[in-house]
Amino acid sequence: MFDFSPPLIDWMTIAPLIAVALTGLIALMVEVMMPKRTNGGIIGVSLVGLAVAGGLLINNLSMPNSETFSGMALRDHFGTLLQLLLVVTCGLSILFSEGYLREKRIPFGEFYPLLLWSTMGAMIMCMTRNLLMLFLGVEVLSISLYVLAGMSRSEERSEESAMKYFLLGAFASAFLLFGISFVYGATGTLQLASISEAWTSGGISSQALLLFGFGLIMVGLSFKSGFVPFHQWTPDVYQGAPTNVTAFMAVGSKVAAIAAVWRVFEGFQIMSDYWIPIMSWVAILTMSVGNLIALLQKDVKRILGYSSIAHAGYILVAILAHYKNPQAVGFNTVFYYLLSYALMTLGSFAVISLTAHSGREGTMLSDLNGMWKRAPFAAASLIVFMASLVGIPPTSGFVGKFLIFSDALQAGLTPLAMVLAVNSIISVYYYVGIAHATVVAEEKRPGKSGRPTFGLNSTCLLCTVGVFGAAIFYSPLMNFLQGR
Amino acid sequence: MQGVPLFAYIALALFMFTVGTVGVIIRRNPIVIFMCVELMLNAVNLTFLAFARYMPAMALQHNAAQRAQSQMAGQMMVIFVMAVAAAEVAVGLGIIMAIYRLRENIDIDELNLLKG
Amino acid sequence: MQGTYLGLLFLIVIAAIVCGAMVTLSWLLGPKKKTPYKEAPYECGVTPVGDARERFPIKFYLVAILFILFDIEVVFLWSWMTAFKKADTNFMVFSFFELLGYMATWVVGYVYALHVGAIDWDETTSLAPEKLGKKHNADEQKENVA
Amino acid sequence: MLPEQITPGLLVFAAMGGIAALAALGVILFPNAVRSALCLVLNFFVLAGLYFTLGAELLGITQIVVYTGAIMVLFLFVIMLLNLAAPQQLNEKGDIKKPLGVVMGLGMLALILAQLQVAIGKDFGPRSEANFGTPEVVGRTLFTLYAFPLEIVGILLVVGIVGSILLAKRKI
Repeated sequence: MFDFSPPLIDWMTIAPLIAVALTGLIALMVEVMMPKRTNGGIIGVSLVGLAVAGGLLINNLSMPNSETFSGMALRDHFGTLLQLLLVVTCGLSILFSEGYLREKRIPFGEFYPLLLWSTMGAMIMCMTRNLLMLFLGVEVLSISLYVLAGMSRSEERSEESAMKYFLLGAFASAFLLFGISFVYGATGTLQLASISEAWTSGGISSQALLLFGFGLIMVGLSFKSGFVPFHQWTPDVYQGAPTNVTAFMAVGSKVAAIAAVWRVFEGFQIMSDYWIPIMSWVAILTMSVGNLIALLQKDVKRILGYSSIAHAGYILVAILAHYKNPQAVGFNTVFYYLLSYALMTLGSFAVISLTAHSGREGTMLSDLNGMWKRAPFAAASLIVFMASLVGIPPTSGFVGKFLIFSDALQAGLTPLAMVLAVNSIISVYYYVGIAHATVVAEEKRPGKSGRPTFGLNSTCLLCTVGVFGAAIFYSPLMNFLQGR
Repeated sequence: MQGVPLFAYIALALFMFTVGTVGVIIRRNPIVIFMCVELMLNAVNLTFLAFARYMPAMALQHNAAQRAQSQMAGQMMVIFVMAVAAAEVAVGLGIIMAIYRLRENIDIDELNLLKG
Repeated sequence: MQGTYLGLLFLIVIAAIVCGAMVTLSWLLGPKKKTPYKEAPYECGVTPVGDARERFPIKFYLVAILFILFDIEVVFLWSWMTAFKKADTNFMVFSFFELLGYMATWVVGYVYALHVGAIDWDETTSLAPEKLGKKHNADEQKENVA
Repeated sequence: MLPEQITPGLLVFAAMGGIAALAALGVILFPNAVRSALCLVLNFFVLAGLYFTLGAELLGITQIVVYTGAIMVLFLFVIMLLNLAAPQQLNEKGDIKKPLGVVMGLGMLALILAQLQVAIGKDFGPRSEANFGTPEVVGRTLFTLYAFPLEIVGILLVVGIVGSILLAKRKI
């Protein structure tokens, strides 16, 4: 009965994933084999590997949908695009990391393989409808990030954030798993696709199990994506972790968690009457709480932490709009917003990483003072990112918010659209505060700030170009997203 | 086992999971909190195995191959959860060691550097 | 199936009974004369110094952490070998290459652990000496020896 | 919900389940970390027995080898190393979190149990094959259908190795 035969493998589907994982292994071997004064070799290997993975993904975009490993890995437009976004995110984080790590006095070569592997975990979350793979993806992503958050060993803040992230992350994983176990009990499989059959033909017992399963899975995923009321860890961890790790955490893990939420909603679509009202309230709370608490903060990384909570709320509105009215609203808005969120958040953290100098780092608003003089290009791009986070045209942040707003109206989620608009206005205050801090002339500690490296400048340049480009070339981008 | 209802296993697992959750909320020592999380993971494993053994959704598996896969899926999940738990323990205790090296006290309420 | 483990169960039960009996009986039957001198912990006949609850360095805890990770790898290998014995060729070929891929990953991890000296008794080596501007590992070790 | 007759199997389950539940309570009620850890060891050991009663042999053995034999030993190591057993570390104050946590937990337990009792309360018959948990079958499945997750776990363990060295190495 149990003589299963080996599965058929479609190598192209998992080739990008293999490329990223192998790059990590090779980078670790480079660290072992060639002890050099710099991490140049490792960075080179990592960027080449990511470029290969990106090329494979672009190649995959034009190929038909497929499933391999008995449905554990799948190739579709949504997953491939998000994987591409993750690969780009990882590359951009690597670009500006080296200068920062050297200023922080933590130039460990192990950073790069761990970052690559956590990207791999995030990519797995985007490319699967299997709950086992979803769990493994979450864990590969999170365990790497726990380590990276605590990488600055001599700094208490870093260790404390690693501990908080770890304990809450493990707690959330347990909830996720418990939910998966109920879904398994109801359907007998780990495939999200089998839920609708179990809901319709499984009777009362399956329905009860599925409801609890969905609730527990959403508790777990809400922790990972930072939805209220499971958001408290976000600002703490963002503040304490090394800034380049925070940058990746804010973008990579959020993109992956949103992808997972999307897939889980897709699986549970048949019960959407139950969860759309609840998740709408979650979205309202997430947007409002994130923005309101951000007003009180004085630390830039905390402000951006709360801002990322608010943005998760905006994206949740876009997702709900799709599932409320799947015919009228597609996934383009979600992808577009994630793209613009990734560029502006990553860029902002890259600029903030400039406050590190010879082992110290201050991330209060006043530590940004004088940046206009020391690093004019970085400061200018930070102002662009802030404008985009507020949603001022002609940046991609504006287009993204507008898309979400119109989607929400189209799907009949008017209250959510209103809350979104109000929150956008509230958020102006603290984003302007950050932008203002960079142009204040007098410095708190003159000369105690790092110089922008070439890598950091290129990260800023690429993000700025992306933020404007995504807005200006909106219609070609949309055509590309729709696969035309 | 013969004569034991599925509900008994699930109830035990649920009890352990709840105890673990309560423990995470009320205890302050990070190591004990971590042990409570391990307790929760084991409750999950028990649930998976009970469902794999009793297969309450047998009616949804339409042929022998599906039934075979369905029985194994729960066990596979458990074995992967164990592997992941091992990696998590390695990293988690590493973090606890690292933080203890910096300060003598690791009371969770004393972790208060990160504030707004 | 469960019958095959009956012997194991009996073994556990008998071991528990024997251990329990030894402890309980000696506690019940033995003479009990309490003197302060007898109550004191035994430390090679010398008066004990300090508290028993003292922090003590465990040099090999990193070894213990790594042990867990390699332990779980072995669980996978064990199940593979039992399945491999009676399998068809198709499965043998597939799982062999799969296993090679799997082993390759943890060999990389093992080489790394060896390289940074994580399982040395005395962790004298540093993770990134060159990048921190320190001397090379080997030089440092020589200094420590000298 | 209640079975018609008391079978030997039910008695064995009741004994094991009772021990497991008490040990679980012990984990959170003992103020001393070492005692909590020992309770957890007992719990894991009994769980291994329960896995055997469910027919999952390989997992029962793995539970003992990995959890009881390795993970809990490491926990005890760390507790000893950090000297958390010392009484001055354990001034657990009573605060709002405690009653709140207990009430929340009991509420969750009661809610889900009541629902599940309706849902699966009448399920008595194990339906899976008798040999579904033998090492042979598990190995066969693991290396065919679950080949992809297996490779990912390989990477995850490397992450664990690199990460624990990066975090726990005494000298950096």
